Amino acid sequence: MPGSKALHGRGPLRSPWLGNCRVQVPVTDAPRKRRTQSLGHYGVHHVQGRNTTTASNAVTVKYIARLAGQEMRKSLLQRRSVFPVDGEITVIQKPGGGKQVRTARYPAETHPLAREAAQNAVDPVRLQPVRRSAASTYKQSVALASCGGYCFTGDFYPGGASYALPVTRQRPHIVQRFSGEKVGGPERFGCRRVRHQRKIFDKKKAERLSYSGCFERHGSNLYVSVSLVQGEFDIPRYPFYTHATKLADMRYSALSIFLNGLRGNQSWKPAWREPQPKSHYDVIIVGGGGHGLATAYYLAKEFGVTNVAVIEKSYIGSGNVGRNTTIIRSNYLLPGNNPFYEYSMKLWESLEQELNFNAMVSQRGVLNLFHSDAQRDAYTRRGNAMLLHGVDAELLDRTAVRKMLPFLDFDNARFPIQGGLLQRRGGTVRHDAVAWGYARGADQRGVDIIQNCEVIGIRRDNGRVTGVETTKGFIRCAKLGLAAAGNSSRVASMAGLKLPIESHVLQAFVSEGLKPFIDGVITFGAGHFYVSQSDKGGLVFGGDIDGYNSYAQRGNLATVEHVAEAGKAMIPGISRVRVLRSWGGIMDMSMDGSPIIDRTSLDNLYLNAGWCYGGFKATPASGFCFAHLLARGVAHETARAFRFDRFERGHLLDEKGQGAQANLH
Amino acid sequence: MTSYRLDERGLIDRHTKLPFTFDGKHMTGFSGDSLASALLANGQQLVGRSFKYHRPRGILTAGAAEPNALFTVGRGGRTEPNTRATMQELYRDLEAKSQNRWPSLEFDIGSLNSILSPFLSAGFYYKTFMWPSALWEKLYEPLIRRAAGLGTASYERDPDAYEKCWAHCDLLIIGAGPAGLAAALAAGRAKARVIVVDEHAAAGGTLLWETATIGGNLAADFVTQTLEELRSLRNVRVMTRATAFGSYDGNVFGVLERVQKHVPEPVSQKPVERIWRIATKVALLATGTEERPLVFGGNDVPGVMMATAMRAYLNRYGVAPGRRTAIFTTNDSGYVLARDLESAGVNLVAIIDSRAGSTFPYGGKARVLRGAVVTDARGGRLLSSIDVSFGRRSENLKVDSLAMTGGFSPIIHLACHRGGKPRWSDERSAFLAPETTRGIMLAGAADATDGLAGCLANGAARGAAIAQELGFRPFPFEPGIVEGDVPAAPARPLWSIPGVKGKAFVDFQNDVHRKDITLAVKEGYGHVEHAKRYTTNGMATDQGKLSNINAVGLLADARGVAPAAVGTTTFRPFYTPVSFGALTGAHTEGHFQPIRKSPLHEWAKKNGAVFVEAGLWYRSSWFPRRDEATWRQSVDREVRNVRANVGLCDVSMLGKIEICGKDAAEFLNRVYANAFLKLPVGKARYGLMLREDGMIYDDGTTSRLDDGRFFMTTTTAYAAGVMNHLEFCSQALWPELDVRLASVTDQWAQMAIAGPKSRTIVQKIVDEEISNGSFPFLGAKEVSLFGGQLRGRLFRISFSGELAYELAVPAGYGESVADALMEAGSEHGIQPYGVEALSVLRIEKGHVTHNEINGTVVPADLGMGKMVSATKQDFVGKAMVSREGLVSPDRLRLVGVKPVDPRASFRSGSHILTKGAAETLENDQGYVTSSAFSPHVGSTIGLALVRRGPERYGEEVVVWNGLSKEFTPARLCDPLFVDPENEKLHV
Amino acid sequence: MASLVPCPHCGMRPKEEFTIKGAAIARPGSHADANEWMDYVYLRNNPLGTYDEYWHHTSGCRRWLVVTRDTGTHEISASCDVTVAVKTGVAA
Amino acid sequence: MSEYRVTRRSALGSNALRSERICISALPEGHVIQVMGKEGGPDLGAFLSEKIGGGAKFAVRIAAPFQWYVVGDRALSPEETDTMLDTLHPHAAGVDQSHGRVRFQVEGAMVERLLAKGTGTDVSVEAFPVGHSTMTLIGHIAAHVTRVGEHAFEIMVLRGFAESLWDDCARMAQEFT
Repeated sequence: MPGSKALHGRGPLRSPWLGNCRVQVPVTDAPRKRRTQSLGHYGVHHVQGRNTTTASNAVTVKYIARLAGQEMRKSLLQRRSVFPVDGEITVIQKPGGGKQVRTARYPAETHPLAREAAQNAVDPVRLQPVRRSAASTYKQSVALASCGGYCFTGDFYPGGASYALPVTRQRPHIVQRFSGEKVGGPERFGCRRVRHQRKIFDKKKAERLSYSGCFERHGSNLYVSVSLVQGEFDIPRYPFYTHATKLADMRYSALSIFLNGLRGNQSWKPAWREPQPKSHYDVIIVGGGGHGLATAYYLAKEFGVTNVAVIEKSYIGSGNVGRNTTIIRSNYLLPGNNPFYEYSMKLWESLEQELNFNAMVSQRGVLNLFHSDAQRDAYTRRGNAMLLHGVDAELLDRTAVRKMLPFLDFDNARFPIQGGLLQRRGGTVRHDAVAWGYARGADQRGVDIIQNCEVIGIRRDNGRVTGVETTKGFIRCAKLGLAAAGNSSRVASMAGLKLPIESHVLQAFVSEGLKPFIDGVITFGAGHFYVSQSDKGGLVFGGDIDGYNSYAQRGNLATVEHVAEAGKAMIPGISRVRVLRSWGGIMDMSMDGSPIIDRTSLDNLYLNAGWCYGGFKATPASGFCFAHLLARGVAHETARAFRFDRFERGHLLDEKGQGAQANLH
Repeated sequence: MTSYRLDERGLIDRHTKLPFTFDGKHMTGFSGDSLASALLANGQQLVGRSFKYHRPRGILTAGAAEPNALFTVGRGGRTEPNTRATMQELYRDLEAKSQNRWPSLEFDIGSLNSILSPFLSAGFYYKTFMWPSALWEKLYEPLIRRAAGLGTASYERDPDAYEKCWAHCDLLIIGAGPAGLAAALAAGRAKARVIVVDEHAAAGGTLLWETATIGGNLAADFVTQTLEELRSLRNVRVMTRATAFGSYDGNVFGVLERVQKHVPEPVSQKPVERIWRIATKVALLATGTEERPLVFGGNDVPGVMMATAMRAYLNRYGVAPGRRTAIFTTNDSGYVLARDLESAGVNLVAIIDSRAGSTFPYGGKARVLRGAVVTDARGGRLLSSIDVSFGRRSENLKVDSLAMTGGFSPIIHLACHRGGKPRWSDERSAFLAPETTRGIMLAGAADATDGLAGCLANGAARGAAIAQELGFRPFPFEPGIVEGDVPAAPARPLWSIPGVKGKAFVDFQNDVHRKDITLAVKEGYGHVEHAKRYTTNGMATDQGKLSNINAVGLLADARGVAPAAVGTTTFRPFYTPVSFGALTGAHTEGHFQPIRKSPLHEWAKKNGAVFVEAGLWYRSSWFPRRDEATWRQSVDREVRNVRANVGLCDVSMLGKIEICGKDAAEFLNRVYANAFLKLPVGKARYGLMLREDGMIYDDGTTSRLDDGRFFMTTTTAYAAGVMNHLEFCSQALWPELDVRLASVTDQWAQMAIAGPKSRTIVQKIVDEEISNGSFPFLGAKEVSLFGGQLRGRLFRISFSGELAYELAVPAGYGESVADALMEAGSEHGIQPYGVEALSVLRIEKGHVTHNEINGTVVPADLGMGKMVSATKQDFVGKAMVSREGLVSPDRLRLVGVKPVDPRASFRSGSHILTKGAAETLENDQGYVTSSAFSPHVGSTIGLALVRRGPERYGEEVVVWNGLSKEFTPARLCDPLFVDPENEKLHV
Repeated sequence: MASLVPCPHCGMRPKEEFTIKGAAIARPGSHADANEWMDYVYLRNNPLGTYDEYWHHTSGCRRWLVVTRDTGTHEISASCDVTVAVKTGVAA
Repeated sequence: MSEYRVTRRSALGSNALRSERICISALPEGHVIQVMGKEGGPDLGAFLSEKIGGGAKFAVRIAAPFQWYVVGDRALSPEETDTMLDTLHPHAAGVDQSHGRVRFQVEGAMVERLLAKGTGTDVSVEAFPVGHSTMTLIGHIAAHVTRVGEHAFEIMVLRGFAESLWDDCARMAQEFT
């Protein structure tokens, strides 16, 4: 079968942007080393295959380019049969022209420009380099490409060294970064001008490089994926993007679904590769859950670190990212937590467009009910803390809650509802899709996701980690990041670390499918219960942890009953709804209820743990901040409070005020 | 509509007709029918629409795995969506409605989705609906949500009762089929405590439609006899309509008993459903097998049915599946059905046997096509024909009903709920139960035993062996000779049928078809868990009972590996869905949590109290008078009256702990941060209890009644926690200390009598002299009351800052004593006051409660740093309280706060910002912990935790409440608003 | 376990009668240094496998117990009164 | 105010619920003495039964290890209580809980079934013989349960919860009335 060949690395290279390039130069060790050096931080992506004809040293770099100028947009629109242009297009003036940046929003199909463009083919699409992240010190994205013909051009600035590729038709342009992307938190990007980068044109080197690539559009960004394969190989004699189906493989859109549908859905390609581990990585992340995959994704995308492996003992997403109640919110109280979770929320809000994967981020609101004056005061304090940080919050009284959710128990309740704290931007996300989206995004950027590979030891030398022993052998790494959630203590103990963490089981549940019953997320204030309804119709709900240390991913009936009691106390009408399934996740309950994203006492060992049962909503920011820490060695601004030594020093982050007892958080 | 009722056959009572409606259509069934059998008897084969494509669907099974025939039953608060017609017993006037169709079952607009199906492949929604992002919540998602889901639930309150029950036994047998009944008899006769549960209305399992005889008796008669004997045994309990839904730690099984789901109108004395938690020494799973569907095109067209189901409808309910029937089989069981169909006079057209080499000695009339497969079933709302392919030939057969059997998989869910991994058996092409799961054994078909005789013998042997193992003397049980049974040897698996053209469904309810599975593999979601999550296969209400095994087979084929390498998804509770109502039991509405009442509750009630929930207690909030329009008026009056005259407040809910033993003082010295060793007898002292991390846990006063006896009070909220903590300290930390603890919270009714006139009033009922000289501030002693009628405990402590007493009397006398105090105080203007006034009084004095002691403050934060003993060698919290972060001068510390303009007010939970500072979290200076209108000060006052607070008295700040858009200029001040020198306490 | 917990005084009891505190570890003596306290208050071995935990039979005999449990299987291998545990060194 | 006559309010009044198969009735609010012996000390059961239980059947129940309840139907005067507590010295410490604990009796053929609706303790006569007592949860409320006959149990509960537990038991009994 075609699938299995690809999975096992036989046949043509499957990296989506490598297309069907055939590499003709066998790999030897010596030149690989040299090339690694010459290519600096990007490292060399060693693709190992069983068939020598496919072995190659490939450099995979991903660029974000931007359309510049009117004719470029037209040109793009004209090719909309292959580019799924149906949303927002940013028009950026050419450098030297006006300084205005403006955004036009329109569906391509309906806009007159689109129709016009469809009739007038205009010459080359010119792609403009942009600096990806204002905060980034890695000049990863200052690249340049032109694709009117069949070639890209580009500059690479890895770690200070620069290389240029031959420019065939168009001269490069440098344009400004558009400020449309709001990352939020303290790292709000302004409209910045990217400094014109010094280019070193090393013709000798450049000529030896060949490349292939494809377009991807994310919001107002046009991405160009470039893969460089060293040596000679066949480049298709036609622009790759004329292959509609091939593009559709890579890009997900209504169009790609349509085109694939017409072809009997035979052309879809794997969402991620299944590589064998390399012998060395710049960064190894232990844990292929949401946090680990997000970390790898942001490492590659934001910080230019692509020689990364994510090591997962089971299948990706087999941990808590695939077994939670899918809630996202940023209604946190403490200044050490609130900006972080809000940053996460901002990342959620642009996640799907960024990942080109619909994770069904659905902001239908999160309402925390309160039933007493003391709870109202606590929510007032929390809501105000949110507002002070620019997070949306509303305090509803009983009447307002009743108007919004008339089906709650307002008449016979043991603890009558007095009101609620509402965050309208809170909501739910399809949890599995988060893992898959990040995995796909990371994989596309060259990250190796290695499943069914369990870490069984951490090799150390002189206060540094040298690599991990796994069920697939020893793998060296320059830096090791642990993102093992409920198994953090076990993994950390391999490096001789003891953590302020206990692993506890938290159960979650789903009911049979129902027609729309509950719109947003509601949490009960007089018991342990929270509920939302999935897009499939099941009520997804949960309660408190079972309370005892456990690695078993399953809980107890007493807790199930406890949760159901609270559920019916909140919504009497739920009585005859049937619960379909229960499951358990292992929570890394920290001793103050807040996470740790920090270095450890070992030089190059980094820890991301202690998420208690709030890890899912934190996934994007956790990944981003952990990547930040791994890449730069310093904490991201929003994660500064998540220090390992806070327990020792007494700077605790205890939202609930429960103290050093893990099962109370 | 071709299915029909036979004139005879079956275990139904043809004399008792039961009218019912389906989608408003009037129909009639018989007593003993299931809703499904009654529908089939009425020729109603189209029963539902599928989830995604809205394809017409018919009844597929006769049991718990039914994916299609899900109806909404009942109305109003009794509306029950997604009820499986196969498990629902028919009752008079039952109302059933089909689901997920619009406008009607016959004409469903949603079926257009079927045409779009190429574009609705597995996981299509992950690839689209991303642009523009704002439309997701507004357009795409609501459409998806409306299209998804099954039945519609009611928001109405459920009128019926539920309950929970425990049971304990030696042997729990799950499944009352041949193996279960045999095991029950064997173990029951041996005198073991046995509970048998079966999910169906009648015990018997497959015996109810078995045509073989046992010991010369009809199978059904064997069931009757066995049950009779079991019911005669005191140590055996047989529960029908009882589904074991989960297996939990400690060998506890969750069982759902449907007590009144089969009656038109439940009686109110009984629950409609009851959850049993059964703790058993050994559980025997005699759960039988699940028959596997075959994955051919159109295998979901109404008229296609599982072979065993067809046999059950025929033999148990007397319903024929159609006028022209065919059987598509992979094993010998198809021929048994053929025999039964023909004996019932059903026109059997053909038997399509996938095995070319089958040699079953079939003697019937139907054509037998060996080495043949059904590739496609045709028809819209009813099966019209099937395409049969054999060798290179293919043929279209006109049939209106088709039975399919792909073999049998043991039902092993409960054996795997506790984490056991099922084992793949190549021989049976099925997963078998894990080798060892403590306390769980299997019997009969679930244990991979073939044939009726085998199952009976196996069950009997298991029952006897378990009884013996548990120490009972075994009692032989021989089930008798079985005749007429055809043991079906394991089927060779047939995962992929070549030549299929139409949609071949794997998960019927979730509309997952064969191509979805292969697509998942193609896209990299080939792991069995990924495939499940990506395609939603196995996530339907049947939890993959029918679909999982075929999905595993197809995944194995697509990946080119063995099914064993694919593995299976995790079996998790529940085996079948369980209602919230049942899981909740009686703990609903007002009974959600117990009610705890003060001994002075009735006193407060007759004095007009408005009550508020405080934990499980009801406390009196305030005592309104007729002329008062708002609660504030009442509270202001109560506060003023305490400061001017005297008030009486019920403080019985405070935790009260008696601490005895010769080391009691040393013990207290270790649990409190401040010193207690030298507290004199007859004195009370305020104590601060820390957690081991140095934060304040609770506060309260503790009095020394005599040398070795102390009386501690705790806050209401932390009473239970403090008791647990003290027990931990005495039992786990310092068992060497001679300390004994007794909770006496409920023994005493305690009332605070506060105000300048309190002494006069208290003296009226206390026999001893209580002048300031003889009973000064912080005095504590036992007193005689009413001329020796009663003994109580009197404490001169004050939360209000006024001259005040707390009087404790035995709870039963509380109300009478309170009445006496009211009477004694009437001439001095005594009034009851509630927690609201209590709160105002304490805020005026800067006294803290758990509003301030919120688990993140250390004593120094509240200005009580000096209380923390520097000299004591050890006390809980000593080691950690001096950590850098906890002694930082930058911490939030307690201050008072007052609005600049007395007419202005603010609320608790508001934050404090430096005047003129930007409104950002970085500039946050703290927050208001408590606030109230103080009649004494004449404005709102508050307590706040503010960065470097006490250094900032006099500073103007903004009390920031963005939630209510109130930004109140205010000034920080000393938290003592009333009587700063505490003179009133000592008068 | 955890559905039913053996109380050495009361026999098998449902989980809901108990309160769980966490790792059964010995409290440092009064002269212990900061590291020992850090270890006691915050750091946990949190193993997969056998684990000693403090359980309180709150709605029963109100004794604190040391329950020895496997965190992977939930099976309880021992349960004894805390004073017995302290004496025999289980919780030390 | 020595002329004022204090009166005692009983927590359950003289409530009773009677039917053929089940009967629930409040017991007199007499005395309940919580006796706390020394950990590891002697079993005071026999001593208590004789000295302060007056030898009455079921007067002394085990409350917890080294702890007992001595109960009786007769209310004691403060002096009598003192005497009783003094008797305990130095073997044990006593605390008067006569007002803090409320007792009622559940009896009848269905009594085990009724209790099984509340408690996870095995109340079959084999596991819970006459005279045996234990503290356990009944529903959400902790109570002290003593088997006082083949089909009769005494339930002792904190005064504040007495009404609530009574109501719960009455609801559990509905099916049998």
